[in-house]
Amino acid sequence: MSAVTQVVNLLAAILLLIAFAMLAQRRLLRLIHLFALQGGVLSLNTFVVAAALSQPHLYFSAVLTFVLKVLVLPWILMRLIERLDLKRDVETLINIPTITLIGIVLVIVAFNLALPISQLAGTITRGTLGIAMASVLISFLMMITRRKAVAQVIGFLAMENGLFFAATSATYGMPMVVELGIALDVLVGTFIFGIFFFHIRETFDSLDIHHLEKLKDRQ
Amino acid sequence: MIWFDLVSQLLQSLLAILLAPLLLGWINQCRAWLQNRSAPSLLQPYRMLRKLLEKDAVIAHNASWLFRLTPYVVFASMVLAASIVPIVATDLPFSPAADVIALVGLFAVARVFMALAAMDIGTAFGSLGSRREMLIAALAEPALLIVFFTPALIAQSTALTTIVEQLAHRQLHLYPSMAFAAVAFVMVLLAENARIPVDNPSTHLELTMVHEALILEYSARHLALMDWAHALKLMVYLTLGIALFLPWGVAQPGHWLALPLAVVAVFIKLALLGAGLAVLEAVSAKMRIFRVPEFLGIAFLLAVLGMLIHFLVEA
Amino acid sequence: MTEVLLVLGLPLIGAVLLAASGDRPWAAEANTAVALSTLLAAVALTARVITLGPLVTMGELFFVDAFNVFLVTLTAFVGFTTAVFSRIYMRVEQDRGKLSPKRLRLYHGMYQLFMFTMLLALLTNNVGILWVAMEAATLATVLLVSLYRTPASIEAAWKYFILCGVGIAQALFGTILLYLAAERVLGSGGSALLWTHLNDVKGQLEPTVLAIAFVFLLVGYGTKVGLVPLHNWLPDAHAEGPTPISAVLSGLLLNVALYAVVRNKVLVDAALGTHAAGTLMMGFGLLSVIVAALFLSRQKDIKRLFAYSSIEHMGIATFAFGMGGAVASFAGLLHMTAHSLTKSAIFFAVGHAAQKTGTQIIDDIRGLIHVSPAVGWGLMIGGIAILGIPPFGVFASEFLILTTAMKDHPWATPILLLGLALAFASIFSRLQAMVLGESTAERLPHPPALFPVFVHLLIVLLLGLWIPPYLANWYRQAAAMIG
Amino acid sequence: MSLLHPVLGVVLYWLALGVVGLAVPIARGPHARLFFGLGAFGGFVLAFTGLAALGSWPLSMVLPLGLPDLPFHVRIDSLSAFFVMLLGFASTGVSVFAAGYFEKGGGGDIQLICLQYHVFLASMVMVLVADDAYLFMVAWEAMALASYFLVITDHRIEEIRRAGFLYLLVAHIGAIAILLSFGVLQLGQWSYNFSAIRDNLLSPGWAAVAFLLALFGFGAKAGFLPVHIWLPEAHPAAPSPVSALMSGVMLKTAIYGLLRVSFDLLHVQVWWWGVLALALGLFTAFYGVAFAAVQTDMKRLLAYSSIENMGIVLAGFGLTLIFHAYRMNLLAALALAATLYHCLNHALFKSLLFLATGSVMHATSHRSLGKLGGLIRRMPWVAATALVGTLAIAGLPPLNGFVSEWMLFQAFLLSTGLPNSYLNMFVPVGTAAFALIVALAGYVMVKFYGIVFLGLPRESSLEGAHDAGVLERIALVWLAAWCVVLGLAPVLVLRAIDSIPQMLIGSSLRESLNKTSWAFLTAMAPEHASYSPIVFVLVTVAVVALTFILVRRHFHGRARRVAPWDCGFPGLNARMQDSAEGYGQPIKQIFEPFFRLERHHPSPFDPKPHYRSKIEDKLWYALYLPIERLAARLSQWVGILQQGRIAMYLVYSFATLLLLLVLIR
Repeated sequence: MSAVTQVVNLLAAILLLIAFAMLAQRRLLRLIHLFALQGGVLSLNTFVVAAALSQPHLYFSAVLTFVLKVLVLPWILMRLIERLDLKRDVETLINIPTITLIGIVLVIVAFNLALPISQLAGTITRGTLGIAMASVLISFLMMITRRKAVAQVIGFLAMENGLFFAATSATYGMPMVVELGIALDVLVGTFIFGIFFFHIRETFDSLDIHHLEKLKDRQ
Repeated sequence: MIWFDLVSQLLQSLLAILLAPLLLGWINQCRAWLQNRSAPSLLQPYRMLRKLLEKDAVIAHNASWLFRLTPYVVFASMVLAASIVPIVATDLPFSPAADVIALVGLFAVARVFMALAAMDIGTAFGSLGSRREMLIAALAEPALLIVFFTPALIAQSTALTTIVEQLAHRQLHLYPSMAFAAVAFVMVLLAENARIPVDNPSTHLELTMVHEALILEYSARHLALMDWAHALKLMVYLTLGIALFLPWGVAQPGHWLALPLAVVAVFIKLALLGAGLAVLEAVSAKMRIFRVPEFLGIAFLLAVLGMLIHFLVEA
Repeated sequence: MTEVLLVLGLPLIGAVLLAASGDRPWAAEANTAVALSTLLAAVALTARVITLGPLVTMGELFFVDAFNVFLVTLTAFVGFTTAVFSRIYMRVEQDRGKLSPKRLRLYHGMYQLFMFTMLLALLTNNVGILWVAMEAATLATVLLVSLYRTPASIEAAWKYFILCGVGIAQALFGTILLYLAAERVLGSGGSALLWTHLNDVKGQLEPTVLAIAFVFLLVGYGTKVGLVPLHNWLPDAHAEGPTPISAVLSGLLLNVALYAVVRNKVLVDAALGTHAAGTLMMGFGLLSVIVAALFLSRQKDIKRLFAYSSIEHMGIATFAFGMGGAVASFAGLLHMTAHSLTKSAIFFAVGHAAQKTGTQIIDDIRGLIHVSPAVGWGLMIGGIAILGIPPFGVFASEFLILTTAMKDHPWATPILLLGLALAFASIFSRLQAMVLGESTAERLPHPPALFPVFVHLLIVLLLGLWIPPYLANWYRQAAAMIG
Repeated sequence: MSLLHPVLGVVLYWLALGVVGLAVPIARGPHARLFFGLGAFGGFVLAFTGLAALGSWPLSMVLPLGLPDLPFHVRIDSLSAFFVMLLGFASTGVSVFAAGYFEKGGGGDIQLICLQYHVFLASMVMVLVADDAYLFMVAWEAMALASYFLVITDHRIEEIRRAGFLYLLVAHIGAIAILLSFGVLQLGQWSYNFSAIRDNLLSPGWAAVAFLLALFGFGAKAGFLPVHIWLPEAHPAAPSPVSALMSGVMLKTAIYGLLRVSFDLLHVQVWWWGVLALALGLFTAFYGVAFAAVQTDMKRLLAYSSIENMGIVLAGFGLTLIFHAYRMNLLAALALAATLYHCLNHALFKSLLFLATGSVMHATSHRSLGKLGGLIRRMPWVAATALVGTLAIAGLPPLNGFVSEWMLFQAFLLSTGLPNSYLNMFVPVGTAAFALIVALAGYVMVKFYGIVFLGLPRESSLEGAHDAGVLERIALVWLAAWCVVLGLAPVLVLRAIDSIPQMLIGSSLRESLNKTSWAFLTAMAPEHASYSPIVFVLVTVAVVALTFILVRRHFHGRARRVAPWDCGFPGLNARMQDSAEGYGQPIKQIFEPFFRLERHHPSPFDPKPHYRSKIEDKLWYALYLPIERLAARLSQWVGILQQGRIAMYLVYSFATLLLLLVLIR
């Protein structure tokens, strides 16, 4: 197994770890830090792959990732929680051990699902596809368990990261135009989320989404 | 040949029309004897008719044309019925005009007109009578039809003449189904002709009367026609019974000499049946109107049983 | 080429323009004008396709084939009529002080942007761009759903955003897997995501990958189609957004999402060589029909009612595509067309009705036919059409679908029968109560803009009685392609 | 220029008439007279076109409309022709009547009614001539829709809206069933035109499915049990001409469809289908007549009587099936002829009676039997024509109702040769039931006529009642006249429709019809049974005349008008006569198990004693409410899906994703 592969696998393992950390993290501020860290690892990973295979467009996407997911998005999020002064904890719906347990189950499922695919993938990074899928599912789980809007959004963005990781690990990244489109969407999406925080805030003067459970089928 | 037919047809019809009151008189006489009263004369019904026909008609203010038309219709349909049933001869020109089903329909026509006419004036008794009459009829009619169907099935025909010929002119053969049918027929006959136990022909006791309530508002010639038709109806029913259940002696097609014999036979049979009817009425008591459905239900049941028995043992 | 550019460019320019000055008094007219010009461009494109046949342009970036050409025209058309409708509608809302000029600007800008994303999603040849466009469509509409800034509308928009965002993320994963599979056949680089190429090699794609990819794609785009149990955003978003948006959501977005699903199904079917994808879609379809029908019977809000009806009809269409075969797919396409026209017409009428009575609560809307016969009859006829009563187009498609199902999948027909009967009972009882009887509402200063309603219904009626030959040909070709 | 052209021409003519009528805003009176009067011509043309097309070779056309690969096919053969003729005769009368009726108001906007009315007529014709499943369904549902809008003409009344909804719901469910039946019939060939369907040879199992679906679907329109509930609600709700069309003609289209599917499109006929139809028919008929007997609203009474008559028709249809399944084709032909004859009769006399109720309502503005009476003196024309209708529907000779019943009885009686001992036992019992039904029908009609037209007026307002206008009279006389003609010349009619058994069953009554003269109707053979209405009438009239003359000659014709005698009771007034409840009371008592009764007896100390009794359909409580409750409970359960919690929604999609991932592996 080549050195690059080992590095990539290491980084992948770190990503998975971060995903779990985010799943278990109570504090919003830390959550954002972890998100930024995830982005960093991601871009590093992309960079390594690019270097190993000298794929020009991978360099570009590495840079893109770094700018977007390490600098811009975290910065926006920080600004937001400052403006909304949300330095408080985020509490989870059910207790953390259970959640992490479920997370582990998901990892197993993801690995098993990814096994046949990764055998097909011709990339040096194929081993990490399972991890990518796992981190997607874990972020999904995180979105389910969080009850603060911001945390949910961070989960959403983490899922985006997982997808991006999957893209790089399975196929050395999507075509450029698509990557640009995705990046744009994510950026705009985050802005809109930001706008929403303020709407929600000024309407319910809290970002707790249990305020957002009024709409149902009244009988 | 056709002349002979027409003659026998007219003869039979006239015979029926003219003798119907006599039959009524005979039955009343028998009843009087059985109740050991002194009987009115045999000709009493004729006197009644004549008296009524001579009187001035008295009609309610609000009587409509339907009211005045009804007696004629009722009388006419009874005459028609009487000329369809083979009483003395089986080859009647009119008889192809109606089979047993049509005959039942004919009775229904008369009944419906009577019921409507009774409601025309708008008296309490009129509508009461018509309701009861229609109820009894609604239950009696199916029974009657089924009664007819048993011989119809035996003869594979619903044409009266065919039935009678089949039954009369083939070698004697006992049909248990016919026994059931006969009993049912008698019960229907009692109900349809307003006899005890279903109705009491000789009462004006308001709450129990059925037939009398129907003709309550009629007088004079209209009443006469109604009564005559009523007598005729009884006559037709009895002759029907004869034709279906004891048809022996009816004149074969084209037998001149058989005719007088047939007439005599019919006379005897009618006399016997009338007497029997009187006995029946004498021994039974009138029942409540809501017992009547049960009574007719039994008749219906017997008729159906007869039919089924026909399928079981005779078909 | 030029037509494609026009079709895509006009709404984009319009979006920029109106985002800058959408609060001017002439903004609504401008909006209508842009929509109209887009429609004209689309018609030109259609005409070109009719004459020259399918085309692939701009370095294979865009393509038009039998499947998307009529959807493009339909989208442009409904976009135009909705703009006409919203001109009056939004003015009333403004007069009632429900909208500030700023929000009106947002509305107009986003409206055009939404049109752009829809058309892009339809025209692009690149499955990745298709995904981008779908996501962009969500982003464009989410702020429109919360346009009124009421708590309810914000909640609805949030749910819409989160659920569709998550769903679309699954779709992205599916797309990646698709790319992974395609790459091994077509080599890496842009061409591996071009649908035309994928379509050529669909037989050689790796089945296991595509199977999993299809699951993600189905769950992802299916969320936007509103398939049960992924549908929960749909009624809220329809009920709380402004009515024109409800109209385009039901009329266009669901269609395009289903379009995306079907495009991918084509590849998966060929790759797997089994009927697995079809079976999944049939299952989702039936589930959606029956569940939506049951929901229908408990609705109190008129817009929610018709939102659930949209779920039901999308279910029917999905079921049809799931069954596959020339007739069923034909019927599915016809159903998409008829449903989007009818449902948008209904929402127009509903919008006017709600404005006249000042409420969306069904029990408070009575006797519309006396207040405004046009609105009343529009709603009545629209409802009759959507309930699948001939001679409207919806019936034509349901006729084909039901008869096909009766022969190929008899076990499914009782469910469909039950669903349709329930839906009929639930919708029609409410419809009758709202349209007929004694009236409660007062007249409005503005005359309702009902020309769109009746134009739509007229076309739907036509579809039931006579389908233009070239349209029929497209349906046939597309059906043949879908298989 | 085939016979199809006039038919389609009339369809177009009616549609155009409707559209123009909608567009032309002139005063009510002229509008009604003009457009409905014009509409009547269409019916007239159809009547005789249908008559001409009877027995002629089938003609078909393809219209430039419809789905791709599935253009509209139209075709007219003897079966279609018969029903077209039926529609023509009935609708001519009804349209003429409507021209006078709507003139005087009668709810709703006349222009709208004009459109709906003519669309209704046109769609019925299209149903009859449709030759492919798609066109059939389109016309079928258009018919239901148009009639629905006509039913809810007075939609401000809550009950009427409810009735309309119930009607359309049942109609739609029935339509879906028919659709599925076609789905079975077309056997996956994607060729929906009937000519292709005829060539499909279905396996008995699928054939049975198709038949049962068709029976249910068409039964929902014809008002067979248990899907009859809409009928007594919807027919009274509509304006009288519409009720007449619905009862008289629309119900027949269901019979047409049933015959078309089971004898023309299906190849096999299995005996138990017939038994099912026969039993269902008799039960329906009995149910209908029993409920008719206890009604207190004259239009509801007639509606229930329609259920009864459709039941009789279904019984006849069942007999036909049984005979045909056992290849006793001559008897099958007899039964079929009787069935068709009864359809025709019912179309005529039921329209007649509904129109009569329309006149009565206009004259008195009352529908409840409890408020009518004595109208024979105020409205002689209506009363006279209604009497004809009443006697006809009561099945009395020599009118038309009796003919079809007579033939049905013959069919019943001849069924003894069936090679199935169970049926041999069963059919006679059926005969008995049929006899009971017929007799009860007489009871019902006497009640109807007696309470509406005879006796003392139960309301003082009735004194001012006026007779129907000229147009109405013409219409009533037209229908009554045909009742008489059909009663007097059955042989001619049967010869005309003889081609239908020939076509559907491959056997006809020709020889038995030609054995005797036209005056004598025979079943199979003269010696078996014969009936001559002509002789009936001649003899009766002769005797009446003779008696009259003799009485006058030998005695006198003097008459005095006095107050009613009434057994000498003084102070006779209208409240002493039987009310509608009173007249129906014996039936209520005898057949109590069939009804759901609610009685309110007054207490003996009540100063103003008041007796109320409500009679409802048991099936409504036994069948429909449970279904409704079940649906409600299901939707309750489903409601759990929509709890408003976004986390739950995410869980749903998460679970779905995982589930599918596991499934797809």
